[in-house]
Amino acid sequence: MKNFWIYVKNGIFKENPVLILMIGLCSVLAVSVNVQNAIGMGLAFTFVMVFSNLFVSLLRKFTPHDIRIPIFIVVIGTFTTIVDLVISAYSPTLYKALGIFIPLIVVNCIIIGRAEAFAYKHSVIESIADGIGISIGYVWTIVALGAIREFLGSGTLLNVNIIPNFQPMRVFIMPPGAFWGIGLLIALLKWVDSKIRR
Amino acid sequence: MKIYGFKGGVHPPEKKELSKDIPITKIPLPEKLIVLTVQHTGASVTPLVKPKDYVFKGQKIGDAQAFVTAPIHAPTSGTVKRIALYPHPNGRNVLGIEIEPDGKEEIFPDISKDSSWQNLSPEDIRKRIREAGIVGLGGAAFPTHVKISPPPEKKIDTIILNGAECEPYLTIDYRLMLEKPQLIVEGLRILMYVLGVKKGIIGIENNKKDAVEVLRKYIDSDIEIAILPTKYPQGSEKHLIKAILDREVPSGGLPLDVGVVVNNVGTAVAIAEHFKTGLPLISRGVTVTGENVNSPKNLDVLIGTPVSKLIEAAGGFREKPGKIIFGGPMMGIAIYDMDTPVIKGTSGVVVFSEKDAKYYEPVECVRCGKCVDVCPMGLMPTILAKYVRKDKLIEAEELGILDCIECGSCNYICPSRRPLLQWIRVGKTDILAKRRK
Amino acid sequence: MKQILRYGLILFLVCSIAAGVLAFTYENTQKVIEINKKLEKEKILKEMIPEATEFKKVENLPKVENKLVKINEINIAYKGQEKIGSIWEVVSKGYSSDIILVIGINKEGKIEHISVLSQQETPGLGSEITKDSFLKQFIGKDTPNLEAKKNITPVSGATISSSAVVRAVNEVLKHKDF
Amino acid sequence: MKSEMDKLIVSSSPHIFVKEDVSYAMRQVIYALIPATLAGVYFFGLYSLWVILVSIISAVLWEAFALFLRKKPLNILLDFSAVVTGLLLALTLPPKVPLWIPVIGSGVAILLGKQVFGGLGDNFLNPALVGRAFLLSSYPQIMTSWIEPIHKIGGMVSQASPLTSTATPLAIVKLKLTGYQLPSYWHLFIGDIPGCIGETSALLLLLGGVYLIYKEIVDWRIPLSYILTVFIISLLFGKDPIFQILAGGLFLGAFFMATDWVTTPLTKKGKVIFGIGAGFFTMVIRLFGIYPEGVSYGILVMNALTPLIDRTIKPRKFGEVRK
Repeated sequence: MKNFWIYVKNGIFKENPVLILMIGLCSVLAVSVNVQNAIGMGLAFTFVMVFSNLFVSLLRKFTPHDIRIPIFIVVIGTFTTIVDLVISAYSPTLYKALGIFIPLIVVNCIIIGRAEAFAYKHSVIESIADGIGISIGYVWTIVALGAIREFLGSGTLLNVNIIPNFQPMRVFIMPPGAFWGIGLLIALLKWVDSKIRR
Repeated sequence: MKIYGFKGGVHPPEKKELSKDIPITKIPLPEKLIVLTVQHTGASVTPLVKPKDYVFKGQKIGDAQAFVTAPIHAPTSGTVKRIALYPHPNGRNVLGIEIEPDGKEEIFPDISKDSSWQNLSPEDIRKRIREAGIVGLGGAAFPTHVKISPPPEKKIDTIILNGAECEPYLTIDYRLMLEKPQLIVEGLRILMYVLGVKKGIIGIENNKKDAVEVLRKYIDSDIEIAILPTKYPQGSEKHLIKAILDREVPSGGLPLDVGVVVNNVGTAVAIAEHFKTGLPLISRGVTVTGENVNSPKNLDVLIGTPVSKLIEAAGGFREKPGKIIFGGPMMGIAIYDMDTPVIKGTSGVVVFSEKDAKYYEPVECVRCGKCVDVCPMGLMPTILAKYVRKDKLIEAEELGILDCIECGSCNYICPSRRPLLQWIRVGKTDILAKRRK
Repeated sequence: MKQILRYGLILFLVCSIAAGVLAFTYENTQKVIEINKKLEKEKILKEMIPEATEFKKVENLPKVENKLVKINEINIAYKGQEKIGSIWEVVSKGYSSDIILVIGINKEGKIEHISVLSQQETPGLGSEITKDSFLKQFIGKDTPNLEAKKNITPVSGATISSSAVVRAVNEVLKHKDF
Repeated sequence: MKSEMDKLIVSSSPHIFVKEDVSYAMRQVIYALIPATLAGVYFFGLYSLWVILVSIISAVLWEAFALFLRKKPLNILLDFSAVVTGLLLALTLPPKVPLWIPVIGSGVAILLGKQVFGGLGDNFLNPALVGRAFLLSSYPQIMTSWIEPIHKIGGMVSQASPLTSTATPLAIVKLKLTGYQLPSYWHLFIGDIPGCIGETSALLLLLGGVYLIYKEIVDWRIPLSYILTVFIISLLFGKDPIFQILAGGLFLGAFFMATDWVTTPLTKKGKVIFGIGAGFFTMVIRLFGIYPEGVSYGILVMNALTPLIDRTIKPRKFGEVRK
């Protein structure tokens, strides 16, 4: 059980998928226009991440090495489609906002990357821990980025106006702003990291 | 004569007016002379005398077995006082023979008085030049007999005498051309005879027009004078050949590879003088100049004279000295010891005050590209320096770092005051050291 | 050979399970999704003309001469048997994208409601046409004589996008009695 | 002699250096921009002087702030590069922007365009253009609101009352706007036309540019190849080439931004390629893009390509044996 928490902790900062491993950036950059979308994407991602890790780990004894990738894809695809259908049914507004990005979770490098690099080689419990950790890392990053971009780009947070008369810097809701935002977050994490190390 | 020129180069202030109108004079015999065993490019020599030995003027006091070397001689008669380590202009301490002159100027009896070189075979002349210890007097001090012994497969068709004197401040070659034109032409003819060459060219920068006029009176149709634009480093062998003949010495090659031998006008004078007097190379012309000496001079000094004597002869320091440079300000070496003696390659001593020897704090490269524009070798100095700093020696070598002639143009022009040449030198040394391993 | 069979079998197995799970999910969500879609459409139409009780889609759309405007869909709103207005979905060529507008016309033939369904105009410039401050100028208009800078103030810096909206509204007003 | 000996300075050659350092070059750029700056103030009124001053002062303060954060000596400010950035940014702003615009713009220019990469020399994009691009995409309305010049050359007072909004010549052509009159070549050349504070007077920018070329601060190859490319492409696409050259910020960009040392290629050949590329992208944006003006993005795109150019284009080495 001690290992469980270590693996969970790992994904949050030390192996933060976006800021340290720098994979799966496409969805992060595209969806982090505002906090609401970020949270929605984060939850969808978490669901697929944890369950695909779980099942990949569960099936790892039966998965021949040569055809592991097709099997990972099928597992991930299944859970993604489930999320897609469920969101579409029960939260049409979120579905509208996330649009094509939910199906794209299938090819999100983070999930297939963790399946290959972690779940395929670890026990079910550890894989769930890793899925949770990575998901937390992903969620806090995308939400933080969403908050930065929404605040600077639209002047709001969760669609609530924060400062009256604030002139939003629209560039932050455009792609260049996404890169700047993620650059700032990476710099911040490295800076904090260097302070801690010292 | 058509001049082709070369790409790149810089135009530093010439400052030649300080000393250009002052005729060459001799200085009194100093109390001590230090003849270093490292005078030239190539192997250092072994002393042939012991302390307390009496030596004659022109007596050979050091020699070596190697091909690329030249013997050294006693500049005057006197006693060998000590054989010890002395400061060399290059900054290290090397073995030197200190001679206490007796003032009698007794000439070594075995010296050949035969001045008719026309009767000698080229091979004999080469031997005489070697025995006389004559080396290139332009600065690099490459033994002359090596230079004029090309391998048989290389056909030499032209000899160029280098009278460009592109270094700022220095005027000794200019004075030689004015005062000893017949010796220059004679020296050139000896070299042409040795190499069996029909064509001799004297290259002179166009800021020395009067020297051209004087030399014109002494030449025949076999010798031409090429008037070159004033631009640093016009006096670099490779660029002289390029500017005059439009031939490019291939990367890593020598002038021999394009059928040319280049010698300094001072060397020609030394050769001619040797066949006139029989004396080996024991003195040379040195310009002592700079805004910080009271009366800049062109001097004829004995090899081994300590620099302090030269400055004394030039009227001493004007104010507190900051830097004393052996050679010109572009390629010369700053010395730290006032006892450093003149060696065969010392063409000038430039003295800067503390104020003029200012050190500039380098800032980040602003990529202006000026170093690329001025590099006469077509290199990218700032990129080379960057590679060396990052220890990317393979990349630096691919970019041609070994072709650098260390003229310093990039360093001179850099608006960010970056020590580009220093980095390039470090890189060259490291690459060559790695190669030797 | 044997291995290929084994791999095939494993893949088949995994896929079948996945297919089963998906079929189950699909069954359970599809009905909700369809209801949602219908509700949403009605919601939009209802917002336009709230007192309507029923909407009927028009089959024969009127012809538009202007090549830059296209009518996508017309729904007639009824209150019981009475025709109380129409709702138009029109596409107009903007500066950098197709602007899709929804326009509601009441029974007096005046514009009751107008909103932008989708557009991809320059963010911050052309995209400002979605703002109420611009769109509310069209409310109550009934004759196709609108012109940017004359009786309609365009979004500053986005004359082309503004004109595209004006053009679309003019076409709708021209054909409102088809 | 001994005591003097201890004090001698030893350093490797060369021992002399040019007087012209980075700070000198930056000051020359500032001098070269003064005529166009003054003309801008004359055309668009004293308020634009405030915009310029605020931009310069805030650029210097942002630079000082960044240097303080990076624990660098403040005397780096003496290289005047922040002043140049502030001035160039101001000259690319419309005349009546609110004063917080240059403050934010110069902040982005200095912090995100320059200091995050390590300060002058390490930035790969022209800082002033980064600031302008940021402002243009963040506040497009403010950044595209133009006014008629309040003073015109030749005693002609403008017909429209000052401060009413208008459009730049390029926008009139690009957007086929009606109700505007296109200025004549003469006005385009003199600069009493709507536009950014410092971009309108082709004449004075040319003057400053020629001064910089004469002083050997900038290489003539970039402006020439840049302007020529714009000319030729306009010709090929049936646009009025003289109009395309004089209208918009081409002269400001070609002489003062595309010639920025740090962000352009090192070699002469590379500089020509840079100019041609900038001209090409400028025209692509003007002809097919969504903006009427393409100079800033044209240059930024080529800035980004500069490392590639420098990797590919090398000067011919002396004595290089051709294989």
